[in-house]
Amino acid sequence: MEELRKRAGNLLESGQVRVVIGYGEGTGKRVRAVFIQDAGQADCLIFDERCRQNLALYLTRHEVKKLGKPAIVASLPALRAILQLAGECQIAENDIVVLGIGEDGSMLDLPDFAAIEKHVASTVREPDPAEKAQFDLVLAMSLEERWKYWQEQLSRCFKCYACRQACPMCYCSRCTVECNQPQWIPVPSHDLGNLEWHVMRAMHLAGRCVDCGDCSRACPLDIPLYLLNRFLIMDIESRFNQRAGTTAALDYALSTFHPDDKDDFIR
Amino acid sequence: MPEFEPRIVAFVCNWCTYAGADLTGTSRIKYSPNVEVIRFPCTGRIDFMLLLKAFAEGADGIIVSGCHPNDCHYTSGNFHARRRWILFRGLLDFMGIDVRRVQFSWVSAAEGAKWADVVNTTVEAVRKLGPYDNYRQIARSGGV
Amino acid sequence: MEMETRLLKKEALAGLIEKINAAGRKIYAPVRVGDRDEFRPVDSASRIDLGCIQTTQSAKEVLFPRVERILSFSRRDGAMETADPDLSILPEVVLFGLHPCDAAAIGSLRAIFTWDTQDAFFTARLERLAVIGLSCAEADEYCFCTSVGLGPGATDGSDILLTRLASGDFLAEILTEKGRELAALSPGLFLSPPAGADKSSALAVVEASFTREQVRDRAKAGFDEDALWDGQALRCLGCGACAYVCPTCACFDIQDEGTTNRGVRLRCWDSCGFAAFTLHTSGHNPREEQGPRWRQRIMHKFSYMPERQNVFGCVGCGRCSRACPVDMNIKEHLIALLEARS
Amino acid sequence: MSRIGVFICHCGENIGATVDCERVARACAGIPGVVHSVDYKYMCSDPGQNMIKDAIRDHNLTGVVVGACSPRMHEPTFRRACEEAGLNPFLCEMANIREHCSWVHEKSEVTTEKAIDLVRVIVEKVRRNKPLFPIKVPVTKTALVLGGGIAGIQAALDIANAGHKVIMVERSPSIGGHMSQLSETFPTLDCSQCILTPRMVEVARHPNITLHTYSEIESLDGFIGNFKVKIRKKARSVDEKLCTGCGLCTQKCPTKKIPSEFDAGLGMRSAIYVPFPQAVPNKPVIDRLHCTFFLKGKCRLCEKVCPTQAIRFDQEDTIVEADIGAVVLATGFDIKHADFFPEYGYGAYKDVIDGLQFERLASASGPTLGEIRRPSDGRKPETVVFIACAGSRDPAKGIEYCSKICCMYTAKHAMLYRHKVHGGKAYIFYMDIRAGGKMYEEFVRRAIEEDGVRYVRGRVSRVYEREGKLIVQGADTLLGAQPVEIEADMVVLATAAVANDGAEELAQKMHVSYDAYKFFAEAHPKLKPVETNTAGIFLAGACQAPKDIPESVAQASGAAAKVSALFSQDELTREPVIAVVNRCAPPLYSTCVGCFLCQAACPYQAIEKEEIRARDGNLIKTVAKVNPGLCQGCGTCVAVCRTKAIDLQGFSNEQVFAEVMALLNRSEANAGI
Repeated sequence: MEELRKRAGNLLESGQVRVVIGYGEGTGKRVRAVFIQDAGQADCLIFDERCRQNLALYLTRHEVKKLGKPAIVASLPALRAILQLAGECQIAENDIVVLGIGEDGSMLDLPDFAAIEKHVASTVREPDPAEKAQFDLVLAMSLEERWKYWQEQLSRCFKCYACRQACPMCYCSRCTVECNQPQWIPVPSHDLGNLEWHVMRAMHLAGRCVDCGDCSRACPLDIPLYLLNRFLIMDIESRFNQRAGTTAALDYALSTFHPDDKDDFIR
Repeated sequence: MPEFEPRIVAFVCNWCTYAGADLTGTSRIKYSPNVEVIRFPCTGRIDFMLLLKAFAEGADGIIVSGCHPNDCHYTSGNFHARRRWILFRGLLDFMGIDVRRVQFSWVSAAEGAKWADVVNTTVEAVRKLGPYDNYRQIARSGGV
Repeated sequence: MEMETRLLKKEALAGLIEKINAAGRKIYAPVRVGDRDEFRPVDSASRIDLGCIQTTQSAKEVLFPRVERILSFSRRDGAMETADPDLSILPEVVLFGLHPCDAAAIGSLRAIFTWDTQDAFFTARLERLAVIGLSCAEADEYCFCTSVGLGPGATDGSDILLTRLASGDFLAEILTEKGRELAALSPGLFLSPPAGADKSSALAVVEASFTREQVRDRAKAGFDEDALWDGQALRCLGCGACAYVCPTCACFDIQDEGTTNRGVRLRCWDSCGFAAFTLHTSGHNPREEQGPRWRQRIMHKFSYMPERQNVFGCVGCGRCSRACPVDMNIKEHLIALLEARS
Repeated sequence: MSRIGVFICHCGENIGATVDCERVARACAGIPGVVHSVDYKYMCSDPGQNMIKDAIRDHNLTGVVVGACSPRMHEPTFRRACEEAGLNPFLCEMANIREHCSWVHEKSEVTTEKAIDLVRVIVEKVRRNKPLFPIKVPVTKTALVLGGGIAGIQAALDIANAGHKVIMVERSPSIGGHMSQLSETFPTLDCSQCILTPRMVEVARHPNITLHTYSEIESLDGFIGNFKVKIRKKARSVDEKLCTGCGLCTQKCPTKKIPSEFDAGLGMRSAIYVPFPQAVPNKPVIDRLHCTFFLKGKCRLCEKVCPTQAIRFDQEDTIVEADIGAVVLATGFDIKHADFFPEYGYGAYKDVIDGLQFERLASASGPTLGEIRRPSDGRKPETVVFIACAGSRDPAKGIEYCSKICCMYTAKHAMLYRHKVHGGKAYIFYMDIRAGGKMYEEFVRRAIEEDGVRYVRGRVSRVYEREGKLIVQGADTLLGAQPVEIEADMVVLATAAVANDGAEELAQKMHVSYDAYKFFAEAHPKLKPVETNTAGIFLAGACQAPKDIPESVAQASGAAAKVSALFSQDELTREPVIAVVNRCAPPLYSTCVGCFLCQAACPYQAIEKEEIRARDGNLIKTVAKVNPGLCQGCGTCVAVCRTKAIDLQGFSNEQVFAEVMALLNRSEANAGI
């Protein structure tokens, strides 16, 4: 933590960056994103196991970009998001400084995207056991049970779009739900609107989701959205051997193909 | 009560399946009238949301058909489409949407008979499954 | 009407719920759902979570559903026909266990929906609503009702307010005609209170940090202090979680759904936190950034509403802060606003 | 408000017999926005077309729907009719009620119902159609021909003779390619050099052709009609203008023991050299990897002897830039060499040679002056075994395809050997004899019947050396897989023809696709065999797949015809069914967020980056831009775009969405008013 604060302070002091995006203490035991613009405030930066929000989402925010060149505190999911954002031309190597945090909480030296790629390639984070159990449970259900399960889960959704807004890959300036000529997705949060919105969200993140899980954590109504993303992540990995957020060069499952891609359902 | 007549929407590419269906006609091969075709330049153009729209608007079944691999008029549109369908179909299934109602096929411009067969088998399969009540129910959630 | 105070024995709660149900009224009460509490229809007292500090979502859906059909249309003989929904079939509803903040929020909603025109849908529901409130025995760090003119035992908006005493029995304040009608459904359950029964000792302690009038004045004066609003909103995601859990947020959007032959007009929730909320057809957006949107949220609740509807738009329930994915804490932000030099 | 006209065709009995066309027309009249709806016996006839034209004028139509046959049949007809009546042709669409309805269903209520559906769907589409205008692209009438083999030469000459400028780029110091290495050619046995050299000279002298040898492509940008190429002219170390090609330098050069590429390693050359006597241009180059001066810093003998002081040790690579309108890729092929075959000694046996080496042995200009002699000791071989399909058609070697030319040249080799070494025995091990082609089968028969070449059907499992002989072990599958062992003096492998080294890299530079074997991919295997998927880039010769000379020449002329057709107009007209990236009001300017996922998905490299700048020049955002010259209108980008910022003209989101909606929501129209 001391090193983090020192490095953040130096970056600000030397003018290398204008803002450090990091974590600070929040309400009660919560932590929150902080935007340090003054070296003197670097001491409020923290990093511990509570710091899970994927701060990479702020890199594409107009309001944050306005502040000037950022340094960002980034552990694995944010690092992956940074690579994916780079692949999608949203950030450039020289536009940010990455204060990488290793899986053990130590500071990493990640001077460029190549170093991030190397770290990401060599780091494995096991999925949360409870989440994995839930995933297997849904997978084991019958078609009708899965339908009921998702109808029940999605019936809660009131379309606050916290899932979208919390997602580092949802940086579009106009989301498909905001397209109204034609109106692809019904605006109201009725059953159809909710189903279509979540199918679309999952598909638009297929091959792009970096598996940070922030969509689920952001959901005020605890809808297990990670299940949808995880399903597609696993499908893409097993079928196409591709994984989002592993390279700063674009390698998107849905804009690439292999002539021998296997399917078992096309007549 | 009259037998349930499924409504099937077919999304097809212009160069292979649409032409193949033309050949079915030219060859005067009869098939079930339950299917109606919407023409696209290429399967690569078919937005996955259109399939959901079709279900929402009351389709009981869907056919998506284009050029065989390596035969795409645009070289690779069907390869992109195939990836999209692999993932989309998996996701739908994972969400409990009945993918037995969606038939994907490659029908070339020479396969007039195959088109008739794809239509007939899909119509029969969907007829057996019955109306897609699950989806109709949520489609009515707005009160339309 | 003169307020009456009665005692409701803890064993009598089940009977009360039964009687209300039997009278054909639908009861919504806090129920434990997973890791959250939510208002759900209940038919027995055992399902009710009396210890709940706050439900995740407010009870406003009972009056202002997230999706509501306000018109149907269909084509017949080449002409369009429209039909209004039949409001007479709406059920009589009792909201049970509403905390004083939420009960007070009904007043804010009513002020909005009856300000210029009488909203037929809202008023039809409101007419059929009775509230059995429940004083707060506990509060958490997000609660700030006392800073906005309310309190853990405030009676505003409740038809009957229950306060759970140390014994587990409830002190019932029957506050309105509707409350009296409810009590009359099971007169035997509402006993005379023991002498000296006092609810104040059973109430949670919520320290006041400021007054709503202070906020009103400071917010109004600070409209142009962009740096302040921008700074507070920097981490805001721009989602609608705060607005949708809020008991007083009432913004809505109108959507037509249908085909060439038939369709419906729906009213559905919307939020001033969304970027597209104020987007003009021209492409211009008067609130282009999150700072002004955040300011709007605060201004609306603390300045515009008291100005126009003579009522505040915040009841200090703290839901928005609890639900916020990025810990936007409204109480903290209001304190910061007051502390910032204008 | 739309004013749509609906025209239902009976097509005689073709539609009329199963569909109640009158009812369809009547029903469609009830669709909102339809102001005119009629049926007629033959809509495509002149009176039928006139009905449409009249209706457009009389009813001021904003859209036309013709319910008739397949749009693949008569869409151009009806669109032209509309255009003639002053309606933008893209406001006319067809509903296919013949092939997709009347011909495939029985006469019934349901069939008529379906016909109404089909027309209604297209009405909803047309309602959202927008007038589109053909896209004009200027054309630079200069072609780039890459590769100076026979295919490139043919293409260049054909294009140049059609009156267009050609820039030819050849990687090696001389044009001529593999054909210049060949001895005689099948099936006529005429001398390869004799027929090729005049063509080479013609290229050099042609006023329309600019030749860059010893040069490679640095980059190619742009699109059909408007490419920009950068050519790297490698340092020749010789001033081409001063050099007279006298050859003194090559004679005096002290470094003479460099295996000659032209002679397939069987002969030697000097460090400053001309690849072969008939080279075009006949100007030497210094091989800097072997030149004593470049290796040790002294020598400069060539410089001293050069009568025109043309030697330039300090010459550097130069980059030549040019604007071109079309590209012909004619970069040819390579063959696998003997070292690819462990079973034949990994190239360790000097007398196991490949087909190209045999060509050099048999060539009158070759290292043995046309006498067949063993590379090891110079003796005339008494027994020669030719092995066809060395590598080809062999999944185990990763080359599953047939190299196509080997059957014929192996027959030729055996025949030439028999002609040159009287009494010599020639064996050919083969899998199948593929002699499809004019006079080809006859040629093979001649080898067998007149020249006594012995064909053994079977594979050779092993070649090894024993007492100065090469023992060829194989099996004769026609004799029940009986083992065969032949003592040979020389073994000639008809090794697989493969893509050139660097073909993949070149394909990427050129933005053309290539197959699993790195051969360049044609746009369509049947109907577009000389086109690539990148408009304006064409293929000629063996860079697309192994080919013999007549096929290469034919394809080259085909490619040249395509280029000439392209150059026959000053502007290129293209169908406006292309994708476009939207524009909207500031501050968004476009809903494109510039993720460029579409760029990766586009099969035609048609998506570029466009910078939107403010008036003061500051960059506002970078968005996708579809190059109308390259886009073919497949719409793959549209389905990839999350923000719906790209749309496909003619098949727009609004249109297809409305079609789905209309199809599934039968209106009152179907009830039949």
